[in-house]
Amino acid sequence: MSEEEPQDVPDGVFKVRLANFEGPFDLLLQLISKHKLDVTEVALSKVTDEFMAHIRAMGPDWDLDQTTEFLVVAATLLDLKAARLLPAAEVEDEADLALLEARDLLFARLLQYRAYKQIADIFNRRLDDEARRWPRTVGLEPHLAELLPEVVISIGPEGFAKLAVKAMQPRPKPQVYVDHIHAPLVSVQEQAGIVVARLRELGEASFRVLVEDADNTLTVVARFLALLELYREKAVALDQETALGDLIVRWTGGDGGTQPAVTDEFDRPPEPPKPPKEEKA
Amino acid sequence: MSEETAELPAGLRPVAELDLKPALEAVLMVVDEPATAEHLSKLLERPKQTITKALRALAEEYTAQGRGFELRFVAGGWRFYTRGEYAPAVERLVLEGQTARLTQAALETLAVVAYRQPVSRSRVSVVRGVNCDGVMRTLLQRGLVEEAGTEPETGAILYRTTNYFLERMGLRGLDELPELAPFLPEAEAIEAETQEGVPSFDPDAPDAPGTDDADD
Amino acid sequence: MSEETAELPAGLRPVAELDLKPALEAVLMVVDEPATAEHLSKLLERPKQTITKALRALAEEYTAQGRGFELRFVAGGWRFYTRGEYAPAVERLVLEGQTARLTQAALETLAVVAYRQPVSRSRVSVVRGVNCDGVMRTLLQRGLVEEAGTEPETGAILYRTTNYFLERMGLRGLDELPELAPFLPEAEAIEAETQEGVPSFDPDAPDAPGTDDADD
Repeated sequence: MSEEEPQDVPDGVFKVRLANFEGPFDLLLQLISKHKLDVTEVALSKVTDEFMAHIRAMGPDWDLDQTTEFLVVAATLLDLKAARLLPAAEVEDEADLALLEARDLLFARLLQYRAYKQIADIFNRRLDDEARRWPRTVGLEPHLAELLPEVVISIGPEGFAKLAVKAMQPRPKPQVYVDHIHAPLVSVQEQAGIVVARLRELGEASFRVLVEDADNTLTVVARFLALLELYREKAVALDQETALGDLIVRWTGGDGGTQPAVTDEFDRPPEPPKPPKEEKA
Repeated sequence: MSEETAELPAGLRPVAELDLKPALEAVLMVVDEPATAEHLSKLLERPKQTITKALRALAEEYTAQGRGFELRFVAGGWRFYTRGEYAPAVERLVLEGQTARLTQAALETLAVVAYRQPVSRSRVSVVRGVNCDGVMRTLLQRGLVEEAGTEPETGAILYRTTNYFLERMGLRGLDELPELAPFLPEAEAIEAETQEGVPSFDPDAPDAPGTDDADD
Repeated sequence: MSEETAELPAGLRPVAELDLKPALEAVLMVVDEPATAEHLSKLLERPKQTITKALRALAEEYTAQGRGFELRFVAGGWRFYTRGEYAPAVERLVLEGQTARLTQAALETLAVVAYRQPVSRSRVSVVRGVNCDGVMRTLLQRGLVEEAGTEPETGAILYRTTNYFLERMGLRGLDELPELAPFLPEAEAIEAETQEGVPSFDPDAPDAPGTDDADD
């Protein structure tokens, strides 16, 4: 994809049209990576809409590779933008520092991906080039073949049949081992119970208070996820006055004995990493 | 990644425009059987006389330059041979590491060919889960398998076992090969049936769903 | 009817006395995998440097003479190949044995493995941003990558490229891979950080939170 490709030639390459940028998606990425365009000024939703339109326009011919690539890049841009948009408070504690590093790493990830993509192109050319050469692999000249000793097959017909069975047995495909990934040790449903009980008692509490007794990060995460579920069920109201400030949780679920529904969405064992992410090999 | 010869990648000339002598050399580098002048004439799109003349010229060049190989006209066709003078080195190479016994990989491949014949190399590779090109070459060289035409859909060369194989196994015919069924674990009995019949279990079938090896 | 190389028929010289270059040519006509200089050195009873020098001289001769074949040092060994220019002719002959193209996904995964080896699947996934299990399976099946033990901390299986990969790429060794740096501005900084540095973004790190993509 050339950098200066102004018009929208129908070559199947996705181009972006924004208020402050117009051109191939790859170019957009390059500009961002060279700090010539601020990612916070790129309307990602617009980019996504355009891509969807592009895919639709291609009809049944849409390209899986291009779509995958778009997803990767768009997801990273989104991450990047999120990181950029977070308030740049004074770098006081380690969390802020990590955030700043995160931005740079997201950049790094993007650039790295691009680098490997370019290398992949080189590989492809090399493989193509190499495919035009054939090594000499011809059989022995008859007089040389005659030098070979007579073959001895000593396993007998039955042994041979057993060997055939063994050889033809479906081999375990190279495996994706997920055994070591265990089901979450902390149940969101359980933690929701604790949160609900505490809020019914207190009426209102900051998130900090709600997780005071949590003895590990997973429990904190589980309680936060529980809050999201409760919010969806309109059992709590959330309030945060300043960015990164205290999150105030207010119980709005009434006094009734009915427990708000908290799904097991987060408690199910991880699904095998198959559809939508896995690529066609 | 074979390309249609019709649409050549940049920089490649069509066959008819290739320099004749090196084109002959390239082709002869990969042929197993002596190639006839007729065949080469069609292949390279030149008159037969032109081909023959070029082949003779090449053969003379190799001799004049004292190359370790020669181009000989044998059994109606042309083929590269090692030059007789260097037989001591070549024979040493051929004989080193050669035994009467086959390796486990060779035996297994032979077993697959015996029970699935005629079968293509790629299918044997799929069944065995590893590339079997080298092993198949050994089996060919040892005279245990031979070519048996091509698969109509793919053009892939098919292989079958030879009479020499039967002889070495002490069998009178292929029908004397023991049946596989008694050796199959129960669960696999179903597999055995599907092996031949149902296309959805045939990884070579062009339209088979979910074949991870069909990566294009 | 095998002959002892010791008792040579009249007129044949012992291996050590054969002219080196044609002896190499004869031997290389017969090998069916790349021959290392060590192997040839033992076979022909000459020092390795002498062998390597002669092989280089031969390769240059073939190129200077515009032969249709070339002698190449690939994946650690020497072997005759047809010259790329004459592919249009050779292609007509060898339909088989050419493997299907790799998808973009497979190429990218292969690239990451090549530069990061030995590397786990989850790490490759991080670089590429998508799960690479299916693609890795294809690469394994194609013999382009292989397992290379496990990562001590996580038990994740590591992968590396194979010799066959080098052969298919026509590379002498991994050190011939193009440098990554020019494609990666501030490459070193980034590489260093993402490889070793900040654990919160390294899903391979044993104590990283949210390692749900650490699939091995």
